[in-house]
Amino acid sequence: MNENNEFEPKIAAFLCTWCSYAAADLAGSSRIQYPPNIRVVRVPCTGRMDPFLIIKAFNMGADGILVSGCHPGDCHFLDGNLYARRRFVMLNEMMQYAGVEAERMNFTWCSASEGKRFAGVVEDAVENVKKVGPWQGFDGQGFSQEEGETTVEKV
Amino acid sequence: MKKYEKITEEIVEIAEKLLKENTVEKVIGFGIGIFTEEVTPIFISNPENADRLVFNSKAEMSLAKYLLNYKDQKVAIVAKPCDSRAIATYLAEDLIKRENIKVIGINGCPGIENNTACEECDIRNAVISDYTVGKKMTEEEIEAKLKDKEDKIEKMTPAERMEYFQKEFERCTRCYACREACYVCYCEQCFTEGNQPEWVGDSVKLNDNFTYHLMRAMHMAGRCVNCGACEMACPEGIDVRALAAKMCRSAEELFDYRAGIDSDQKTLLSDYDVNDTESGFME
Amino acid sequence: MMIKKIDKNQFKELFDKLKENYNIAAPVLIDKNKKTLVEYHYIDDFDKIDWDEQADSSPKNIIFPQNAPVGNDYKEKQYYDTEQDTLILGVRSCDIEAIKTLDQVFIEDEMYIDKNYKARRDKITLVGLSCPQRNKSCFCDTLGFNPVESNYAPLYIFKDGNEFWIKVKDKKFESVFENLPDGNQDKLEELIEKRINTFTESSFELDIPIPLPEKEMFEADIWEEMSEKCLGCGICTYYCPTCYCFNFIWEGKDGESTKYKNWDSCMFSTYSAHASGHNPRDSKEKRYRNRIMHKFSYHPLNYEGLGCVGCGRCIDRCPVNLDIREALKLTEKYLEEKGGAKSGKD
Amino acid sequence: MEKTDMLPHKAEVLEIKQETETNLNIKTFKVKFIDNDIRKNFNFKPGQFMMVTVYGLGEAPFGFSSSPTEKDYIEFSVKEVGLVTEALHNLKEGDKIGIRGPFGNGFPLDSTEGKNIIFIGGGIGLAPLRSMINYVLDEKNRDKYQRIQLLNAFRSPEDTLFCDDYQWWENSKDTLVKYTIDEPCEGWSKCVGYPHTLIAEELDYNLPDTRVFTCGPPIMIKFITERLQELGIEPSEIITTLEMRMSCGVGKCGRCNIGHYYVCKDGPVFTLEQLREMPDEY
Repeated sequence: MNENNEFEPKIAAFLCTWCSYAAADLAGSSRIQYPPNIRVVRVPCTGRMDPFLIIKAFNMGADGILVSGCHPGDCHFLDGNLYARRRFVMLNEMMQYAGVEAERMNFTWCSASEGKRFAGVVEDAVENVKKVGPWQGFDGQGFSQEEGETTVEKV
Repeated sequence: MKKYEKITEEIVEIAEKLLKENTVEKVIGFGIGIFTEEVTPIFISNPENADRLVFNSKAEMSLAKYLLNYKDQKVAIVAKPCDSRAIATYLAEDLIKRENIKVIGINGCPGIENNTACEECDIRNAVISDYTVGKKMTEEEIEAKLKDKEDKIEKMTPAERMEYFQKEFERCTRCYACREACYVCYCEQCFTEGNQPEWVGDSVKLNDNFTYHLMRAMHMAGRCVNCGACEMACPEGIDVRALAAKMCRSAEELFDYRAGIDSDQKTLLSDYDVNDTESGFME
Repeated sequence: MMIKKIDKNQFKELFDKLKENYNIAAPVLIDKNKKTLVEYHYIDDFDKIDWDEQADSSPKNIIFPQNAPVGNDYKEKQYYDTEQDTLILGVRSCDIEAIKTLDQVFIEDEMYIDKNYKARRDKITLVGLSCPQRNKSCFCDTLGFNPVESNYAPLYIFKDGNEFWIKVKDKKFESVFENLPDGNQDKLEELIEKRINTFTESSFELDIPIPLPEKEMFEADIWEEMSEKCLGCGICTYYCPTCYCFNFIWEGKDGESTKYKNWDSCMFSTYSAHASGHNPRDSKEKRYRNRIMHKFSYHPLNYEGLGCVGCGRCIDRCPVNLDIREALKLTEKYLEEKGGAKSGKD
Repeated sequence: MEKTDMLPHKAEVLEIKQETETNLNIKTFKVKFIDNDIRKNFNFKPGQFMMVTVYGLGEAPFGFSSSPTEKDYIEFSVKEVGLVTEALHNLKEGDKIGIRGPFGNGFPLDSTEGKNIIFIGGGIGLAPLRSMINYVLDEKNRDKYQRIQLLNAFRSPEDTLFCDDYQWWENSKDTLVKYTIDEPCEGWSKCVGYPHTLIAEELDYNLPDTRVFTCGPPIMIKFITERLQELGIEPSEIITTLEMRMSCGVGKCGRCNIGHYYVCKDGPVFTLEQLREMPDEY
């Protein structure tokens, strides 16, 4: 929650180190502003990303996720992102079927030169997640919003 | 029902022959327990015992998984059409040797009692077999058997779906029967077993139960043949199959892919096409 | 001892009276989407009780829950249940014997008393229920237990149609039942006699020494055959009323973590795996052997009595219908062929 | 300390010593209970073990490697293998851990009195023996025992443990200390070879009334026990310790059983005679 009591989502952003991570860097060094809601996890390639990481992010209380890799055809490892694409499509299908709103899962491509686009992507992702509100966890019990806040087990 | 008896007779005949001729050391099939009338997997190595083999509407287990215990032995296996698809996947994933197994494939599978997967099943003939029993079902016959049941979960709103699955997975005791009964789950170390990283917590809590089922379903993407063994095994009557079945439907709709159709195919996620769909991606 | 005989309506009144002072758990039929199962649950309504079916899961779930907090590191205090007194209604002989086994392990051992278990157990009163006939696959009579009556429960019910006989064995409860009509002891004996006969007719013969000879059976070559079809899931242990193996785990961040006592299953490969990767029980036949031997050899050697009560749940619930009776028969045959079975105590 | 207490008592890490690093990562932790009463009342025997808790992560059993004669602190040595050990290795001095125990039977101190003792330790297996060695070599106890001989085996010179103790061990009265490594190595002037090959030539094994304590990797124990029997030492005089996965420490949780014995309760110290009676599952 921000000062105006509006919901500020926490988004786990998995960025490919060869493109989107560099794009985030570029956005920063070009002083393009974008929302501070993402928590970046740098991955060597989206193809390396175990879909479990996304499920685990929700398990641990991320309000949404953003995965961004190289554009198809531009992968540093030739075809890592093409494998990843299928995986994310399937994961997305399953998560939506299980009742996780589509807006929480954001997959996209973003090259190293697209600093501006990256900022736009983050804005869109934050917008999307804001639409569906805070993530209540798979158990519907919610997570404490403040980082570091303690949750003491009720017994 | 006559169909089952006919199949049983044929299975016994083939098994006896295989064992007598020493073509195989062991026949993996269905039998009846000593104390109960329940169907149970049996392993026959003496041709005299071949008549213990049966096939009836309660033969719900997926026998394919036992093949992994006999990787270097010559064995024959009684395979329902769904099991034969499982065997095809094993062959595709290079887990077993084709020359070591003899598949007694059941054609025109009449289905298993209480198994809802059978109502959705449209592959009722063995896809891979050395010997066949039963009568091949034609397209029309299969069509007629299919129950045109719409998936009730698909029609729900996300919130309702979430609630549905929460209600299901809340009962999960994490006995892992679904995992062990499933032919896909042959990993030497399951992701639930390691603690570095710890994907799911040890305690049985809804959040972790849900995570476990999602992760398992993700592992099944493009490999599940929708046989329903997980659902039959679940002691708590959880709709375990729903997620995996959805993956099967999605794979077919989006990638025109079906698992276990032939033994040379690449699995869904170990392959790609440059023109693959980007359904669900951001603009 | 007091014997009372009441009809259904009187029992219902009694139930409502008891409800004021006790939480009451009883077997009830529950719709579980793909299955309908009888389970022990806390109830308010007498009519919900399922008297006729053996519960599909054991009352262990109430006394020894799957996840129980033991304590935490921020208060350094142990948890004790401070719940109201609880009655568990309709516990059959096998489950009573099983709870006796759990009591042996967790309370009656001077070396270690599980305080959390004890606190919970002290609040619980078992109300037994006599089995009118054999359930699907149970065999408690073969193991020497009495399906019709058990002395370990302070209260015991014999249900005959719509009539209920109640045996009050503990003086503590006599005041509750005082005003109810007395039952005729001879008539009750008759009923018990009749029921025992129905069991004797359908029992299966088993002649194995208890405890099983430890070393001899450990080295027997029958385990692979027995466990060939075992999948390695934890159903048999989770639904077993006596299986008590557990695991301590810590959850939560440092400074606010809680210690849990969770069920564990000897059928899982992680159960005995060392951190180094070495696993003394690395195959399913070794794990299955350990389970059977624990019940019929190790437990009897360490405590009095058996580790198996013959409730048959592991047979009914097993996804591949692995039958513990077949394992016992095979053991009997093996020992016979070896020439005369000796008990592990000799 | 109450035995039935399943919650650990908090202890502070006083000192962490990096024993070896190159091949195996082994650290020795010196800890003390925060609560004074507990510290005073905590008595253990060499060979017993404790459950060490890293809060929020888990518990694991470790043998004591300090002698009970040291009242102010407890030491234990940890090889980095899994989740808990890794977390322990990441601790810093001043951090808090939880300890409950002691559990197990411990080495037979009383019945060993008046005997000649041989200790054969392999690698981290020296840790529980060190507790006993320090105990018997302690001035108060030294006269109760006859000649004491040590054979410490390590993989290589980099893997030697407890180097600070060597001098006072060697200087103790009527004590023989030998060291060996698996392969010859430059700059190593002591014995070379597996310990079981050295017993006959390096140690006075044939003194009357000798008791052997050995601890190390299972394969080493196997060869040593075989060799000792060849040399005519009675199985009841060969004493070793077993390790198992454990969770409760009091013989309830089930995972450490060998037959009907529970390693945590009936062990971890067994004589070879006892081991032979037990099913072969460790």
